[in-house]
Amino acid sequence: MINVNGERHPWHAGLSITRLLQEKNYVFPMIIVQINGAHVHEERYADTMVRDGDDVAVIHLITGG
Amino acid sequence: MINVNGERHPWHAGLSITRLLQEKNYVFPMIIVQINGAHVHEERYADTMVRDGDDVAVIHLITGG
Amino acid sequence: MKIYLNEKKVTVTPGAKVAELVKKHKPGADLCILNGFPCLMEHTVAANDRVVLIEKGKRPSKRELEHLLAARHTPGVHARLKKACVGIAGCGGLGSTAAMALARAGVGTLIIADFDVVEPSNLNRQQYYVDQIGEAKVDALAGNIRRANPYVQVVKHRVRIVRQNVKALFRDADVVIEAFDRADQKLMLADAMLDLLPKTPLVIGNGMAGYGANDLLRTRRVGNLHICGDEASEAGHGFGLMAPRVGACALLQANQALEILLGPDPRITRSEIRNPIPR
Amino acid sequence: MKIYLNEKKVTVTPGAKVAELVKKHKPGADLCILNGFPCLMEHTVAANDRVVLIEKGKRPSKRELEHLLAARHTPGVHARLKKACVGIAGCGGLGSTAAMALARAGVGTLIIADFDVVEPSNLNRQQYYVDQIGEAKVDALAGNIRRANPYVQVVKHRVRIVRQNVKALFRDADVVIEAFDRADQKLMLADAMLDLLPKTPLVIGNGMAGYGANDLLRTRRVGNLHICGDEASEAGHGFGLMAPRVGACALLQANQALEILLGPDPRITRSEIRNPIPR
Repeated sequence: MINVNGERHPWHAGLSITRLLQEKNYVFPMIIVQINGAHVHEERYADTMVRDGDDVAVIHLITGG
Repeated sequence: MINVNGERHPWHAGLSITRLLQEKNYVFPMIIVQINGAHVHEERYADTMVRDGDDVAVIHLITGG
Repeated sequence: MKIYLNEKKVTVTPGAKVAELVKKHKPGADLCILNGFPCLMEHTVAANDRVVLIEKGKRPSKRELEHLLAARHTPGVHARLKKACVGIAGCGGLGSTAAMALARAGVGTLIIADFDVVEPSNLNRQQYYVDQIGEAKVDALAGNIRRANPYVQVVKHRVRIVRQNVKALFRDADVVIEAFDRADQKLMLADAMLDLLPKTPLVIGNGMAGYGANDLLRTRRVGNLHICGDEASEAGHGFGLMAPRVGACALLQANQALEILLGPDPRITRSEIRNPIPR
Repeated sequence: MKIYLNEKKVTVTPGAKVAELVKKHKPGADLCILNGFPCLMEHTVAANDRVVLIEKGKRPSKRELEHLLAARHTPGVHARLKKACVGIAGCGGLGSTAAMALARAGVGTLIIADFDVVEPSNLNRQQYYVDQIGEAKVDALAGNIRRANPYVQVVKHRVRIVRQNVKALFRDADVVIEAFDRADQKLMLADAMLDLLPKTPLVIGNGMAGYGANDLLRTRRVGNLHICGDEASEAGHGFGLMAPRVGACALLQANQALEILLGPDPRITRSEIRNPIPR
């Protein structure tokens, strides 16, 4: 089990950031992802694996200011 | 049972506003009280009886602005 | 097809791009606002679009300016706000800040009432300037409003607000914003409004001393009273008021006033990412 | 015993009342500020109190003014904020509003960066005036800050903020406020800050189009990113930005910056009446 934006989400082997974003339906273009407080660059989403127990934060940046 | 600022509170016969404010420990000097949306003046707190099922709102006005 | 170009109805060819409108109607324009939002020169306009073309850095005429201000506002919303009247009871940290925001948002009429003059101790949180020290707050505020949006009608009352004049001051207001500092004055106004103008919503600022603690600044509604603030942090010796937290409370009051005037904004949704929607 | 009178240390008799201080030290003064808060003439002062006496409506000298501004701030807090430096990335609806509030609150240094000029379409929500149309935003904002608090050091950069200059612009800032309009720019800045200045907190404004819906404007922290806004309401054609909601978001950002600089305010408590405390 992992934590995604404060919600519990099931973990499984081979869970990449790309896969997690699909599972959560986070299909937004402008996104920041942090795992346990560490920033993950977009080009690393496919090969960065989430480990069981990780705390994942996703921020969706939107226009307006 | 009555509702006071969104919380349930036990009702009993003879429950005046004055008594209710004591029970809730709302001992603030600057207060507005409404029962079911109707404003109750301070000079009527002692003789205004709360009925079972009433919705009571209490606002405590405080300095700053 | 017809569009509105700089607020005038003009006929354009279907499929026309903004760049073509510039060439034909306003050569030199380098900014296009489409339906209240900046857009690219390659954008294709549609029937009934509102297009505003301006030349950056060039000061428009007074008449053109009003059109441009109106154009940036969300269409429809602007027309309704222009007919609205908001009363501001007190022109200190809450009142001056709420009034400026409502003026910029395009509320047609603001009734502002206060007795005080601008003092140095006001500048740490109120919308006045060093060069306005000594001016009556209502005069200084009306001047600042005029510089921000010259098309707001400002009704100034330099009076101490008391129960006896509340009805006369605010009978024409669609909403009143309570913007006093002292709790006893807040109570006086709430009592008077509930008794004398019971149909007029009153938006109260209640609890905003100190700094931080954003998520305690909430809004609740009790009948026609709308209460913004943390309802707990009382200003006093050694617990001062500061521009960010007082101002945030004031702008929540102004924002609540807009919701009262316009009804809930149907376009605002909950965040899917912060509040995940079950699939 | 010793007190501070208009920021100078003076010796007074224990039990002295404000009225006696006026008679002796500043005849004509009709307003007393005690430890940052107005008090009555009958008040008895205590050792180490900070007392400021002013004559309403009379413009103080520049030197006196700085003391008076400092005096109105919460003691201790003021000294810490004066040493702080906040970076403001973008001077539009979020940046201009946050900057003015932080200047009034007494933050010592503000780094402001923006490339644009003031346009009519900005006035519906940004802290500029009709007579500033055409000025560079950083110049107009620096001027407005100077009129609100002349003792803030403003470092202006009229540049387009790109990844390549983020570190140079904001390396001296204790906190940076993200105040762009476009999502791609917000992402660029967040990425750059996380990579190049990872120890500097960044306060992001995210989701504030439309009006009303106060309680959706929240703040959450993700490591060194602090996100203010509803995280959902994206500005676009027909869904414009308005002064109260954008401004509320900006002031929540400014308020969050103060909490980052000072730590949580220990004096703020939850409302007993809204969130009843179990007895």
